[in-house]
Amino acid sequence: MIELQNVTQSYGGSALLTDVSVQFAPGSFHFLTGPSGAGKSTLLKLLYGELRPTRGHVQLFGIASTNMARDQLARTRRRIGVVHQDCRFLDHLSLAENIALPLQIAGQLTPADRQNLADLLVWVGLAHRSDALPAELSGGERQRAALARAVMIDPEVILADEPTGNVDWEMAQRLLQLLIELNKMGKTIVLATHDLNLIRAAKTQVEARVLRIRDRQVQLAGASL
Amino acid sequence: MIELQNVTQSYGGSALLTDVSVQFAPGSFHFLTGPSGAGKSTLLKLLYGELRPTRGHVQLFGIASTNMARDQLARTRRRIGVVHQDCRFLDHLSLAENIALPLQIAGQLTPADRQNLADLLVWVGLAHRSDALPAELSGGERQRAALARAVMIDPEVILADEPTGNVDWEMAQRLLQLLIELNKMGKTIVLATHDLNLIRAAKTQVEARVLRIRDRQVQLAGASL
Amino acid sequence: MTSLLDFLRGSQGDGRFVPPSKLTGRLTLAAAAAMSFLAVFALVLTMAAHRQAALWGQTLAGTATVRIASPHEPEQVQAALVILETTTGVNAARILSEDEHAALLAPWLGPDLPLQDLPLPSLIEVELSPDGIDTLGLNLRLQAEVPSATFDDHSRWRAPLIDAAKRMRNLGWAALGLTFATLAVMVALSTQSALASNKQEIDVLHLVGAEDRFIARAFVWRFTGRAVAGALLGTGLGIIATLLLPNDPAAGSFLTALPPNGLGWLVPFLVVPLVAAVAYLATRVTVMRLLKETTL
Amino acid sequence: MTSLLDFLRGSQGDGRFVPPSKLTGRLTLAAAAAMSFLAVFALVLTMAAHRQAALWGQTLAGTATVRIASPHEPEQVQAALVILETTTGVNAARILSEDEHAALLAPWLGPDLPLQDLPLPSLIEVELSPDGIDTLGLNLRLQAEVPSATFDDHSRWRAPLIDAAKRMRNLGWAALGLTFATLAVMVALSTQSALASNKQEIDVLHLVGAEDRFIARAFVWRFTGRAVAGALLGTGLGIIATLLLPNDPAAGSFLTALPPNGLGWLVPFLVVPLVAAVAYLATRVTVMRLLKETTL
Ligand SMILES: Nc1ncnc2c1ncn2[C@@H]1O[C@H](COP(=O)(O)OP(=O)(O)OP(=O)(O)O)[C@@H](O)[C@H]1O
Ligand SMILES: Nc1ncnc2c1ncn2[C@@H]1O[C@H](COP(=O)(O)OP(=O)(O)OP(=O)(O)O)[C@@H](O)[C@H]1O
Ligand SMILES: [Mg+2]
Ligand SMILES: [Mg+2]
Repeated sequence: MIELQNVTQSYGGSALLTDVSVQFAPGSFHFLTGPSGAGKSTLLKLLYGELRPTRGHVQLFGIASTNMARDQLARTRRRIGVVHQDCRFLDHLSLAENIALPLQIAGQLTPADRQNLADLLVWVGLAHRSDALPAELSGGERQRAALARAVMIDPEVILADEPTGNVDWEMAQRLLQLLIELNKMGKTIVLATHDLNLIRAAKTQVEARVLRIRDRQVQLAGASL
Repeated sequence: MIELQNVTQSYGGSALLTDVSVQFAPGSFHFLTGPSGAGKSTLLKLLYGELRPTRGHVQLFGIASTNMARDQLARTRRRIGVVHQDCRFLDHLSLAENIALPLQIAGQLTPADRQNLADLLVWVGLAHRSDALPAELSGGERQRAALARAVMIDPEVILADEPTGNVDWEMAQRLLQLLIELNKMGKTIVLATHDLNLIRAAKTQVEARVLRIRDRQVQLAGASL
Repeated sequence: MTSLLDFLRGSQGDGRFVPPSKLTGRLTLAAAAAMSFLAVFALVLTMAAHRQAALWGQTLAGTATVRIASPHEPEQVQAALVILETTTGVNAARILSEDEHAALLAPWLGPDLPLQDLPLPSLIEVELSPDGIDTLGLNLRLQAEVPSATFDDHSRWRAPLIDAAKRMRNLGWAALGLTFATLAVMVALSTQSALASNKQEIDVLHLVGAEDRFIARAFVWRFTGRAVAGALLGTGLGIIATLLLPNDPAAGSFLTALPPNGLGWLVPFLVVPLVAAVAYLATRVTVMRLLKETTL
Repeated sequence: MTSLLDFLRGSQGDGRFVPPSKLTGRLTLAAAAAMSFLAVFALVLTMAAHRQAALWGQTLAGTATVRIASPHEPEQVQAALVILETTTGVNAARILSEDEHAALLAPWLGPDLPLQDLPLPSLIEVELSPDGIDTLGLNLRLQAEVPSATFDDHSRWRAPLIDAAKRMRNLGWAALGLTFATLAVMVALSTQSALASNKQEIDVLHLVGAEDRFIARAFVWRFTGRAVAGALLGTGLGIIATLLLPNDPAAGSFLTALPPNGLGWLVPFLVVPLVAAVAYLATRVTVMRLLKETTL
């Protein structure tokens, strides 16, 4: 589905990741962890094509991102839901409109979509804020909105960068529950997080693999968690 | 030092906080917790005057924020170090310049300040990134930079809004250590967080009070933590 | 009407993904309006200069005089008339009556001079066609058949005014060219800069899967709409200003009315499509450049 | 020189807290340049129109004619001369020689007419002072002492050109006024919009304890500097364009040179302080408004 092949990534200076190969199989659930600044966000950006690898290849649904034209990349993004670490929205549209935005761009909103949107807002606890502008949301509310937007387009892959950093433990578990349900429906999930409790909680319910970035390599964390 | 007197705060709709009175004594260490969207950031904004209370008074060093002129407020801010939940920087200045910014605005940088800056950068693990632009930092690096900027002006009060949401547990403890040291030097600390482990870790080292926002009130959390 | 308003607001197509006018957005409208206003004004003045030049050219170039020095020889005058009538470029030729002759000379001779007693030359007033006349050929023919006749096309008097008219016209064109160039630059720049302040929105749209075409269309319509609204506003104001200009030169004076006449009123409206085209191109180029800049 | 460059870059004072020119920032410079260019051009043209009007007025208003209808009465001519010489507003009076007389009449009478045989009136050419003359009083005195004399100030010929000159001058002022108004609007708007795109920076500065004065100073210097740089550029280009204008009207023609002369060259540079003042005010007002908008 998505695959890194001998990827080296650097921002001008020394490399952040060297010769990394990882496969994200359909229906798998991956956690991505590692100290702050290790390159978790960088890895996720490679997975949805915001970055192109300095060396090596990133295969997105069988095509190398380096070979994709911009518009092809844009269309590929409709199959990948992304929660960015800094949640960016269109500041002049309401929360509900922002969450529906990817669908609107891809085509028309069906009544079923509207129902999904309403349900989703209830699940992430934002039903009462659906008319608020992004600037009027709290930090945690923005993160939940970003997750809702990523899920809304019914993507095959969901990449979430620290989606629970600003929410309380109860809400974090609720969001995790949502992702686990989606994974059970066959979606591939990659979740970057610092919260080891969250990873432990997930492991009781789903077969999740934990990837740790260390020494510019992506390692599979063993039973230590 | 800073005191809320019968403060009611609402954003147009229903009130977020009703008739809240809290005192933050000099040298105290407070945690602020509560579910996402409860009003933690709102309360902190009241404490440094970004918001003025809908009703009631917020006393900043003995003067009600409602009675302060803008410039007086600006000068008062030099006595309060703030870590915003969304860390905002001047995007065209380097990390080091951004951290030194409050000092530069208040006057000149002394050689001692430069030494402090270097030490601080080492402590928060950003020494190797000191020439980077804010846009080139990872999420956790931005948070650490924001904390460094807040600490840099040697303020009497430090207000930190979720300063560890995007950093790993080790780094979170390191940052907490910094705040505890500052508290021991007599500074007042108010720290909004969801991370109960962080609160527990602090309680072993310092006499911290935990305030919880619930039902539009600020309550003192008991031994439950 | 609603659809025009929609178009101007940019809500047609994908305009709702574009943030409504911020301070920087209003700039496009204002720049288009201000520059259209100036352009209309320059255009009206240039048109007036053209008509003025034509009027001066006509009034002065349209007539000439043939003077037959030997008085009291009507057959010579008739011979000259025949020659003139068969010359291409001559619309009409007419012997000046004695009264007209007297009126011409009055300033220098006084009104009371007994002209009939004088050995005055006969004068033929020649009306020339605007295509001009072969002065050399005519002179040669006159010299051959009516040696006492002299053709005078008034060029000595005409030259300075023709010069002035020509220069006025040229300056009009220069000013017009400069105004339109500035118009294009300002509209393009303000559109670019307004657009640049929407970089974040462009990024977000791209990140959630919008293709370049989609984004470009959304912004192009919105900004072209704003520029067109500004151009309409500016053109309207310019036309109002034109109407306030002095309209009635004293009858028979050398001056034309300043505002255009008849279909000439349509010309200033050409500013609107011009502004639209400039805004369209500037937006397209800038959006595409901003899109290319984002690696995302 | 370095400090001037510093000033233009805005690095003086607290300019380093202002982000360097983004796309929107360059707009201020470009708008100031483009509008200064147009303003210089309009200014030069208006100055030329003024000189042109003065020239036409002088040439035509400076002379008049007194015609004494009774020929061959030198004492009447002398009497008229005496009256003229004692009239305020008359600089000089001179009897036209026969040759000059002949030259005047040549177009209508031909060069070969024996003028001495004609009962022609005598002509006195009068040179008027620019202060004007009491035509009515002069006519009354002439009528009393030299009944056959007529004073003719050529107003019939002068009127249309005086009209044209006056209108040219008025239009020049109108165009100049409009250009300067647009200049002010565009510079103010572009400054505002560039500034608006720095809202985030203003907020950050305020949040870390900068007073309003400090923030305003930083931005005002930077933006005024940019506008001044633009104005200098535009003025320079405008002056180069002026130098390319036709400079040498045919000697003795009715036209003045277009570029200003002598100290007139300094006038276009007035555009620079004007732009600086507009940019300064616009920046100050906008920064203050943006600051007031933030509750923070
Ligand atoms: N400017 C605003 N206008 C309207 N509502 C607002 C505004 N700012 C915040 N709110 C609302 O007020 C509530 C409290 O916001 P606040 O940011 O204080 O929450 P918080 O406790 O900090 O939450 P989090 O843990 O998610 O950061 C939220 O529901 C938020 O949507
Ligand atoms: N555009 C950039 N230019 C240069 N360096 C960058 C850029 N983006 C990120 N970096 C650097 O690369 C390193 C990894 O960044 P990344 O955002 O991937 O970290 P992360 O693992 O997501 O950290 P966090 O947990 O703090 O979000 C950091 O040191 C960061 O400063
Ligand atoms: Mg990250
Ligand atoms: Mg908050």
